[in-house]
Amino acid sequence: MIGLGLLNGLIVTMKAAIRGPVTVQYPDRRVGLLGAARELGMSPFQFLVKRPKDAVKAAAGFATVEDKIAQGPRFRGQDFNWYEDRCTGCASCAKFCPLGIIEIVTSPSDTLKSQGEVYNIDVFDIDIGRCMFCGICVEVCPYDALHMGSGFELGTYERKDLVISVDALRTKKNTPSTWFRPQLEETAYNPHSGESRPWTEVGRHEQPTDEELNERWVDER
Amino acid sequence: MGTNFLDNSFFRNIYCNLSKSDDIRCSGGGWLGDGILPAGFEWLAFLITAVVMAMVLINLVLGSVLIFIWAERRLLGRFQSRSGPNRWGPYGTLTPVADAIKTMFKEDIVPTAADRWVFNAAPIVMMVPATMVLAVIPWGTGTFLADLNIGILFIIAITSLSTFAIVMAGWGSQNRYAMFGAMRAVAMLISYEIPMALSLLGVLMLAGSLSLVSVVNAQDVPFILVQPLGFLVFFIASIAEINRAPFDVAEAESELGAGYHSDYSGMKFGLFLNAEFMATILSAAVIVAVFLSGGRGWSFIPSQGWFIIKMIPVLFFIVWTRAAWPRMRIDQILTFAWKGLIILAFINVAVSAILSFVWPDPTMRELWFMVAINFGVLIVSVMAVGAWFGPQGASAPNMSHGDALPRPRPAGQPSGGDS
Amino acid sequence: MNVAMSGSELADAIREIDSEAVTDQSDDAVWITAESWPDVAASLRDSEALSFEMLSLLTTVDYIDHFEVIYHLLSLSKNRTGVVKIRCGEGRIDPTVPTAINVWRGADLQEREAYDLMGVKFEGHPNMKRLMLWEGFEGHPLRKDYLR
Amino acid sequence: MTLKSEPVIVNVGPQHPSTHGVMRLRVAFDGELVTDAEMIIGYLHRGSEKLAEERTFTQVVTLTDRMDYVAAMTNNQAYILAVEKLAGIEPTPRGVWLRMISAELQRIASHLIAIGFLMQDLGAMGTPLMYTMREREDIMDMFELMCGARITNSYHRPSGVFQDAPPELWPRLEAFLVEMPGRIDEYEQLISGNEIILSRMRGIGIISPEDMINASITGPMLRAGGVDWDIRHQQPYEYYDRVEFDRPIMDESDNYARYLVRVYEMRESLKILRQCIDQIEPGPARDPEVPFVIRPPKGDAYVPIEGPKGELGFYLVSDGGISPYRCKVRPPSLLNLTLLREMVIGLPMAAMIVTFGTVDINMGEVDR
Repeated sequence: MIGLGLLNGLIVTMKAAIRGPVTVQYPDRRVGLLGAARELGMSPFQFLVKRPKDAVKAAAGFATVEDKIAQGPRFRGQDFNWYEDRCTGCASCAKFCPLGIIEIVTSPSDTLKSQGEVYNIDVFDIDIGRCMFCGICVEVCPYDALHMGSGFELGTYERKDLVISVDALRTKKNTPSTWFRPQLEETAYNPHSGESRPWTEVGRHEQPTDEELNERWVDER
Repeated sequence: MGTNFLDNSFFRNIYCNLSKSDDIRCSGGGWLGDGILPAGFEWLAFLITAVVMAMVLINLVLGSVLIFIWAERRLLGRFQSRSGPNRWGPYGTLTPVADAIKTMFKEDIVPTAADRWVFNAAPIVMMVPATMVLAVIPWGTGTFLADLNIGILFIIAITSLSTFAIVMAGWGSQNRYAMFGAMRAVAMLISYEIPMALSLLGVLMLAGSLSLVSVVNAQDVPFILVQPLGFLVFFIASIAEINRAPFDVAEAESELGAGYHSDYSGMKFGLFLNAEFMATILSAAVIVAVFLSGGRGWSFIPSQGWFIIKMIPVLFFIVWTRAAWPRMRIDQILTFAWKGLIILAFINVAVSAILSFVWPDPTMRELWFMVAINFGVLIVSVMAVGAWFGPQGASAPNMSHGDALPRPRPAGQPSGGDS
Repeated sequence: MNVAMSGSELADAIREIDSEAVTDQSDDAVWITAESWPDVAASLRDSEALSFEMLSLLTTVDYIDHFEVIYHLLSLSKNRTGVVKIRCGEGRIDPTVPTAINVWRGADLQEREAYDLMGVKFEGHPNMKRLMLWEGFEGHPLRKDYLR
Repeated sequence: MTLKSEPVIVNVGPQHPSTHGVMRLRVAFDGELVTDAEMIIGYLHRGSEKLAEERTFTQVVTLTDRMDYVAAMTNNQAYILAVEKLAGIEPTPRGVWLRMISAELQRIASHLIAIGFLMQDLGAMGTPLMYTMREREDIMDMFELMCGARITNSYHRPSGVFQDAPPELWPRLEAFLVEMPGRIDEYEQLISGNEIILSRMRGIGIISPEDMINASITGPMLRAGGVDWDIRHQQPYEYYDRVEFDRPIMDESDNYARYLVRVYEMRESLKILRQCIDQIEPGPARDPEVPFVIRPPKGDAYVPIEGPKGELGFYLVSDGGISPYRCKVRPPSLLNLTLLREMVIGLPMAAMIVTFGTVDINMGEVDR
């Protein structure tokens, strides 16, 4: 019968309207009186009596609740995580970056006993503005020193701010993404919990002791 | 004289405060006592009252445009599993205000090739019919600007004016997309005026008058029940007249960008938008007045309140269809008007004529008989017309499971180079 | 299951059409001369035994000293694929191959793209214009000697 | 008496809401009817094939993401299959199953996009688009769990996938498989029986199957024309010979058939996903012996797969080095446009837009 298809369309849209929105309102969600009361775990009446000021605000539609969508722990994000203690300055990441946006300048290190095996990193610039977050730099890092980050809201006002310098990498709190790091996944680590990982716990293998390094050094000679 | 605006206590008070009228409804004057104007100046009192009324009504409608924009966006959001605007003000109610401010401060661009006079005049012309229709709508008991004895004819005549505005916009822009939109709009608006006018004939037969106030007064049973077919045709035709989905071919953003107002920006665009939303509200008002017994209802709510309450479901349905249905194609829209709606309207006219011949002055009981007969006619005629030129039902694809290779087919002949 | 026609099989079939067409063959491909291509293509499509109804992919490769145009043919009714290659432009001079558009309409855009990016001309194509790049672009970017 | 009108030439695109990106159609109109149409493309040309010649085989995976950016996984898959054939790499079974799962999810996502934007072209105010996007979001979240990216996945690697799917994925996928059939029914309820859509899409944009085969048109378009050609079935790659699925075929070859075939293909993809989950075996997701830098022997390889839009394949030539000597894509989107002119001539403007929409192109793939 004619009109049945049109009627079906009306039914589907009405069902969707009753089910309510599925979108996430980043970064916070406006809730009404009922929503705010539910967030606080009170009944709306309790809420009105106990916190009348907030209740009026909520009834006027100004109460907000933080709303964030849960991200996967493997999310390949913007702020790279770098562990200087693991990095040898081999520049594999720079070599294999498809876009060539990583710049590394190293100098031989005097401070470490195994002089010559570990280098000082003088420059480690990652130009986020051209990065496509493929994660190949992380994939090829033989010492698990470079990790993808999990942030995504690092908008800046100038292009030059998009270049991550070695100092920024040194000072930032490391919450590495578990992308291409199964060893992190095994420990059920979630970077979005905000918990940071020290350099000793992110590698596939233990850092060799100085003695071991000495031995290997001699052996390979 | 029947009814006039002096039935409304608010306007009566204004009038009676001003004039020393000997109108019986003014006995005892207004709130402030007797009229302040000397005798012989009743016309001035009348004029001032009319201007006040016009200001009140126009501003109320303009304000309701803002509310309607907000409500439509919220509702569309809900229908689409979104939440809609919710940042500015409580529940996003200030979003249309923010939009209006933004629109006002936008740069007003006139394309170099545009016909400046026509281009600039089009938005103003667009606003004319929307504001003029306002005059004859009985918003409640005594709440109207003019009780024209040709009210319905006036509405049909005045709404055609928007065709001029659309053609002016399309032509003046010197833009092919705009021209496409304008041409489509003209074809559609002209086609849909015929079923729109025809569908009202049944109502006129029942009411015996062209005046909207009389039509409202005649509705002891709302005419949507007595004239369901007429209502259906009028509703569809008025959605088409106001260029809304599924008849929004004049704008057709997926085909024409924005149709006839592609090149407009700033407040000129705002005027177009405003006129469209005003037209939507006013067509809902006309539907309420003609088919939903206007402001009549139980007396615990004032008649103006009833009028607005009855407008809400009409507007809701208009928004709902916009969310649910895609746009029709222009040639199908015209086919639909000429082959479908006009025939339905004629059936309605014929049935109404017969019925009003049988029952020239229907009692309540006879009215309900008419309701039953008309609903039968509605179902039968809609199904017949649908079967005549409506689309066939859907078919499902065949599923192939086996290892059959595609049927060998002869290779096709090349059809020449590209472009 | 797909049967990719081996080079020798396809070469035999082509030799039946035009005895001098085949110049070389490998395990999975056949090289033919450019002159014989229109006739061979029409026969490949129309012959009952082969019936390559679809030109699946047309590629050009720049082998420094010559160009190669590679036709991946597909027969839907026989579920077979075949690869025909044409060497052209020996010494990088004026690579030209007869068009296949009269046999397979699907060659239209692919030949235009090949002309645009690789500079192989397809004789007889009714609309040999650049496809991806704009009119007036100099050079053909996919050539190995193209310098940015 | 006949009225003669002057043809109006209109540029539909490159910045037009319904050109699915930056495509330009120069159309001559006689009133509302299309009398001629010329396709002008290249606004999104990024030279991917040239760029691939300067990158190692694994680095090229990131380029393939950006070709058909609504079906990145299937692009990855097609490319990796060509690399594996070229280099003679044997993939690990779990890796292959994961590739199939991701590819089928991606097929559903791509068809959802196709249907949603088709309805947008029909002027449906974004409602069906929002619904399809809602389901696509589920798939994108699963991709994020699998590979940390939502659109540019770069998930596949020679010999498998780069990392095994996390355990959280499986309940997600299970829930998706349970929920999705109902969602597809909902689309059908909203769209398939709607009289406006039926009258706008049936009998419009018809091409004969002979012409389509001759013009290298593949995928759902060809199946909507009554040709039972699905590479997953006829020339099974990966483990498609171990799963059972039907191919929806329609004989009408019009716009509506193309739409309906896509809807039914989503259901078949769900079937395949269910079988993949049942059959997936534990083990490494990639062969750790396969190095990052591959040096395939001299030669060439072409592996066609059934992408969401049609036959998708990469033709790779190796000269024994670390990067492809030549990398050529068989873009289904581009080749499906071959007959666009023939399809749209004589149609009204609105029908032209819809016909263009049912071809389901992606400008990233057309221009590459």
